[in-house]
Amino acid sequence: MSEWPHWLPLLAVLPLLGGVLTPLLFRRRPVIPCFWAVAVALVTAAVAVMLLLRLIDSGDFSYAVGGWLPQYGIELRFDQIGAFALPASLLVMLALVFSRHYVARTVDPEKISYYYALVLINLGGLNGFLVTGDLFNLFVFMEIFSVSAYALVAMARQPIAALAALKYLLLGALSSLLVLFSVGVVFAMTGTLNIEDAAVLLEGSSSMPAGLALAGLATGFAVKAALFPVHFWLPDAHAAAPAPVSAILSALVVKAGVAGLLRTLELFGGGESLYLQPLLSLMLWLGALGTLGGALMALVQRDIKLMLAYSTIANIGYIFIGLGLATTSAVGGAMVHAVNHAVMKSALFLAAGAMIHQTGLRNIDDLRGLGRRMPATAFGMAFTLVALSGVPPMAGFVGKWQIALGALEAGQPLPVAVLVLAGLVVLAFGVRMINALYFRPPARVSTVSSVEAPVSMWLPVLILAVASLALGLAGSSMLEFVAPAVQAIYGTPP
Amino acid sequence: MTVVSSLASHIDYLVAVSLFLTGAWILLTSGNLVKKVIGLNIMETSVFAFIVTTGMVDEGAPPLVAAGLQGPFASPLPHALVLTGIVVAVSVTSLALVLILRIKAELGSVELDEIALAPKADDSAGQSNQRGSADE
Amino acid sequence: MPELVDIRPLLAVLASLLCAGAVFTVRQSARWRAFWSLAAAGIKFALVWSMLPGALAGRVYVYQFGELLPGVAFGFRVDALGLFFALVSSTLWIVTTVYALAYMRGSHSLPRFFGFFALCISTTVGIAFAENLLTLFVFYELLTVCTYPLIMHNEDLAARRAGRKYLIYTLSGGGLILAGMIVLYFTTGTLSLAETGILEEAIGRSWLLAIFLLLIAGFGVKAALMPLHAWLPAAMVAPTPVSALLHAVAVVKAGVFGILRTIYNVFGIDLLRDLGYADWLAVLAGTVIVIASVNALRQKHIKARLAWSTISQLSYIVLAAALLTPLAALAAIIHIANQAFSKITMFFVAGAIERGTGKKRVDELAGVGRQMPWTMAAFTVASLSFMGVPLFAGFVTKWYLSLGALQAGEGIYVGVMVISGLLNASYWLPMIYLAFFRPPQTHGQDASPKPARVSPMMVVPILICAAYVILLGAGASAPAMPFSLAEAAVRFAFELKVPLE
Amino acid sequence: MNKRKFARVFTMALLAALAAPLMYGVLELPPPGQADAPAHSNVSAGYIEHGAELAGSENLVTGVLLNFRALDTFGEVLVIFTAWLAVSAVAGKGSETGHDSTPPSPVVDYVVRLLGPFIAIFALFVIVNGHVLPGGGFQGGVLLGAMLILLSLALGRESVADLVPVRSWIWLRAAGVLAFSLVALLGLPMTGYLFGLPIEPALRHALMIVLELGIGIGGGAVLAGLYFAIAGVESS
Repeated sequence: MSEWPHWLPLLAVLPLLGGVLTPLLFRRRPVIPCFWAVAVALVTAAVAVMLLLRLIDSGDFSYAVGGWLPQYGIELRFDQIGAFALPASLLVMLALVFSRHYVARTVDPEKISYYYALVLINLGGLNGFLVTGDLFNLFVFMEIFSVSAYALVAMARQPIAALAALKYLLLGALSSLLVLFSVGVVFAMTGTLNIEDAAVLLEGSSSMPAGLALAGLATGFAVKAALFPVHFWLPDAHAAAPAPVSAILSALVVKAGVAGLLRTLELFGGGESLYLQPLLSLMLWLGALGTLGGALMALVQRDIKLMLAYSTIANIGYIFIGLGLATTSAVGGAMVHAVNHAVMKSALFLAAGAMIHQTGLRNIDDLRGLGRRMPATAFGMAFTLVALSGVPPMAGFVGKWQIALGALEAGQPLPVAVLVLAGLVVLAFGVRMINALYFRPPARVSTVSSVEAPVSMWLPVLILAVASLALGLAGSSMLEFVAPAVQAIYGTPP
Repeated sequence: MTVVSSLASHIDYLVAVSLFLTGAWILLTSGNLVKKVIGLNIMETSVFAFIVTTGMVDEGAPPLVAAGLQGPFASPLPHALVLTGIVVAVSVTSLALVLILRIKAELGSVELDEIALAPKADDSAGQSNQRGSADE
Repeated sequence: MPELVDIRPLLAVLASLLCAGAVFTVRQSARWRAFWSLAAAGIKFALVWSMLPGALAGRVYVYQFGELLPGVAFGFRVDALGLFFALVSSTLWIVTTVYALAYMRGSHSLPRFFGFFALCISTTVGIAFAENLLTLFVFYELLTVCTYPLIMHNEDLAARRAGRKYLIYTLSGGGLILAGMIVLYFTTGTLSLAETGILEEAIGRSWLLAIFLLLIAGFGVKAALMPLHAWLPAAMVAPTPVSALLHAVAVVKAGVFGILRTIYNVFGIDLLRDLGYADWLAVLAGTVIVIASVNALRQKHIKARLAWSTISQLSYIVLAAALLTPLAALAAIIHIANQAFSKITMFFVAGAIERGTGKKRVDELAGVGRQMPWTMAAFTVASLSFMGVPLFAGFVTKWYLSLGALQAGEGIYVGVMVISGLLNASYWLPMIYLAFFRPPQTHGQDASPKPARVSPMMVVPILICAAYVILLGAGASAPAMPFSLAEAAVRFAFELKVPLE
Repeated sequence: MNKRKFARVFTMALLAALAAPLMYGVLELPPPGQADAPAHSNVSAGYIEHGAELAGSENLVTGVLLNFRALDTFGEVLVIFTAWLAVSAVAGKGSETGHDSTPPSPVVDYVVRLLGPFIAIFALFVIVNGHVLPGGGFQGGVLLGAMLILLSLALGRESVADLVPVRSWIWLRAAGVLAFSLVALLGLPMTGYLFGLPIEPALRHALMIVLELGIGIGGGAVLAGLYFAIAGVESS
């Protein structure tokens, strides 16, 4: 069954079609769209599992859309980066289960079907982005998940949501234009849009336009991935957006930027071209600054979702340190950390959403004493916070350990210090949260009167918390799974 | 290939790039949100102009391969890309305009510095400063 | 050294997990809570002691599961040193549970207290049985996470501040160990603690120094080495059973145990002798012994004085380990038991005095001896052991440590032993004198001091520990005593085939 | 205030620093217009030689859009629908300024009523002849949208919005996506590949017309929808 070739395009088309059909079929009904969306997400996850099985036993494979030869038509390629579609679909499914009650209260009734449609379209755009092997198709899918992300951020009722969404939109559009401009330059130089062919034609060419295209693509995807200097759109967008949306944004949409960057590195050869070295070291040091800056900012935040948003910036910094080091274990660690962070961060955002939904309070000091009133959600959050800080056998540790190891292999001891320090700071604000939840008497009347969130809210949080432990234990098998992709992108480690 | 002649032959690209930079300048520096969207559109137009010129051929006929027409044809690929790009630009701009409308309705103004000065309209900020300082 | 795959190490660690689970679930009934705590303590005690004969005969129990990271598995390996530490902590856990059940009656949120209390011990045993540095690090961090709620038990401002200080110190210590582990894994490719030294000279002096500094500083935080000790006195605000078990046995011993592992299993004796780092460690430990004892003199509160005495006693172990001679190593390992039993007796006495007479300061001790004769007798036994009086546990350590120092040709440390003995005398004897030979200040009550009512469940553990202190001191060379286990550990560390002398 | 001045100076410096490599990089590109530039010799040459008979349309751009790079266009049509979805999801309580301005003078009213049908026919012509003459689904859709907006300006938004019941407005807007999905799924049995158009010219031609119509009507309806959302109608 997993040999049937047509699963690959369906991985992207299914959620997109499901998303478009949601408002058409269920415009007025508030509940059915949720079940429909969860079903579509489940089917997509099943398709992703089929593709993963085929990838494991027969390696990368590609699919010519419309039957045309790769140069003339669009070629979809499924490799380890594409395998990120499976965790993405599962996370979106859990976020959709979470949003059944959450959205019923925060979004006007007739717009509920639009919400579920936009989430599915976002998932479809993301899956398409991960599997496409064509440069312009990459841009189109990026636009799909970006437009739906801008709209999802703006669906929250508070006025700052509109302003945050507009900032996100302007910066996102700017980065998309940079990507489109670089696609134009690559087309002008090579005449083809297929990534593999373009890579062959561009082989090690250190001409100025190649550098320009590399810089444009890297900057564009860095903005989408909220790397340090261009990250300021992320905190407002994630804090203002509804909780399941900020979970999807932090876990998946930001990682798409990273995946895009990996595609560009694939395009520009295995690290020989003249311009790649400065870019890699730039990514390394910006990542280091992002890690420390993000962790420190998260420590001083009062609003719980702002805290989690800044911790996303810190973890993105981790990933870029790994990519910048360009040694096999560092890049492997970065990729694995991308998945682990997606799981942990979505658990945290959903737990925070459940707390805000039950008590209406966002300030950490107001959420004191919730440990007794909302035991499941509070335990899920506390457990995942410890996992996020990188305490071993849990998910945060695998990526951090591998990246630090890669740093030593690359002869750079400084990132090891940055990683350990950032880990401590992350642990600090984690403990501050746990301290507030469990060891402080309730400070507000609404925390005393609040009751545990409905099952559809705390169950996904617990599932993700358990997953963050399981992923930690499955660390080494994930690293072996990712190794061939690292080899393909970075060629022989420098 | 003296500098001047290479400048002359690449004049189309240079115009596109300078248009891109002016659009970026408007987007980054103007305080009015609508002006920012206009700047964004200028940048989009410049990128589309750049892509179309890559597919241009001197004395080239449009890529209509009807029986009678011949001569060097312009390459059809950039045209298809730009068509798609234009539609993306329309969608992003329309979403931006609606957001601006909502900001105008809810935050009262379209000028960034006026919005920043206006007190945070939503309640969450009001709640945090009315409570005493945490005894941390 | 035949390696036997055996499930018992895993069961020993899990025993108190089931207790913690049970205690968390059975919310209010004190009887069930007592039953579960004691049951788990009994199971763990039995499991650990059942491995003693095997270990004495030289067998090593191994249990491996799951590969956490490429080349680094997650597993247990019960060798002589590990079993010795586990013996001490599991024996003391039973005694402390009995004491805590009496002491904590009527306090708030008891399920949380006893749940985390049990988790702490399972992590301590996990540290003792860890097969490699990663497993040890996992339980090391979990120990911090489990002790945090215990220190914060009173939930008042002082407890919160002490908790935060404790976290800042121990977590940064954990960060240092993590960095050291990464460098170690990078240079040697393994983290195993099974051999006697996985590092060799060829790695390069800079890497070796980095690893040594990172690991020793990381473990040093919990071993309360002088510059990193500030959290220990501050953590005295916790209830007495917590201070007794954790700060006399579990937490600080984990730190010292880490240092022993680093010296004997990560670096190895001969490598450390050529590198010469251990001499600096010995100098540091020596100074810490003296300074901490002087500080203990100045403390007014009983528990503060006990805390500073713990800091100086821990440095005994570090000093003995750093001398790198078989006899000194024996002193180091033995002192884990001696110090544990003596210090826990004193903490129990302090708790009993506080519960019985409400007195917390040293100068209020006048006449307490008459009110609580048995308790103060145990206190005297423990303080004699610290002073190094023969026939008591403390003497054995001082004796072998001095022999070890002479064996290493460092006569000065014998002087340090003498000075610290005198200092100990100068801060324990006045307390005993006040308690026994001075009448209590009778502010308006009747002259004869009425015996303070202290529940037997507190006095019995005190007497058991005091008896053990005497047993360790007098019957050191008895066959089934942990002493012979310590000898086995030293023989393994120094690869000696013949017995020590 | 100096903060704004500093920001302007900083952006000026940033853009100047950006301009140099951009200009220099672009100069290194092969000059536009050269026939042997890689942009023409590689894939485009293949399209020009046998693109017509393979894709079944003389207008190669439509051939590329509907046949060679069908997934791009599917993504494209989806972005339009998402734009409308986003706008209606995000629109606030509808701006109160939705009141109709003064009714247009009778001359404008009469001219618009007269021209309406002709614009519609022209739009239909552009859509249907996409594969022969320059034009196609998108261009026709824009014309259709412009006509709808012109009519709503002249005759008032409600009258145009009520032309079609609200429920079916959505189906119209999704016409593009639905048409493409139909063709994509049909492609499986016929050509063994998703989004593949069949080889038989007649069937392929019919399917291309269906696609063009879908894109045209979908595009027009969405553009009208965007205008209504901005103008504050249809927030019922």
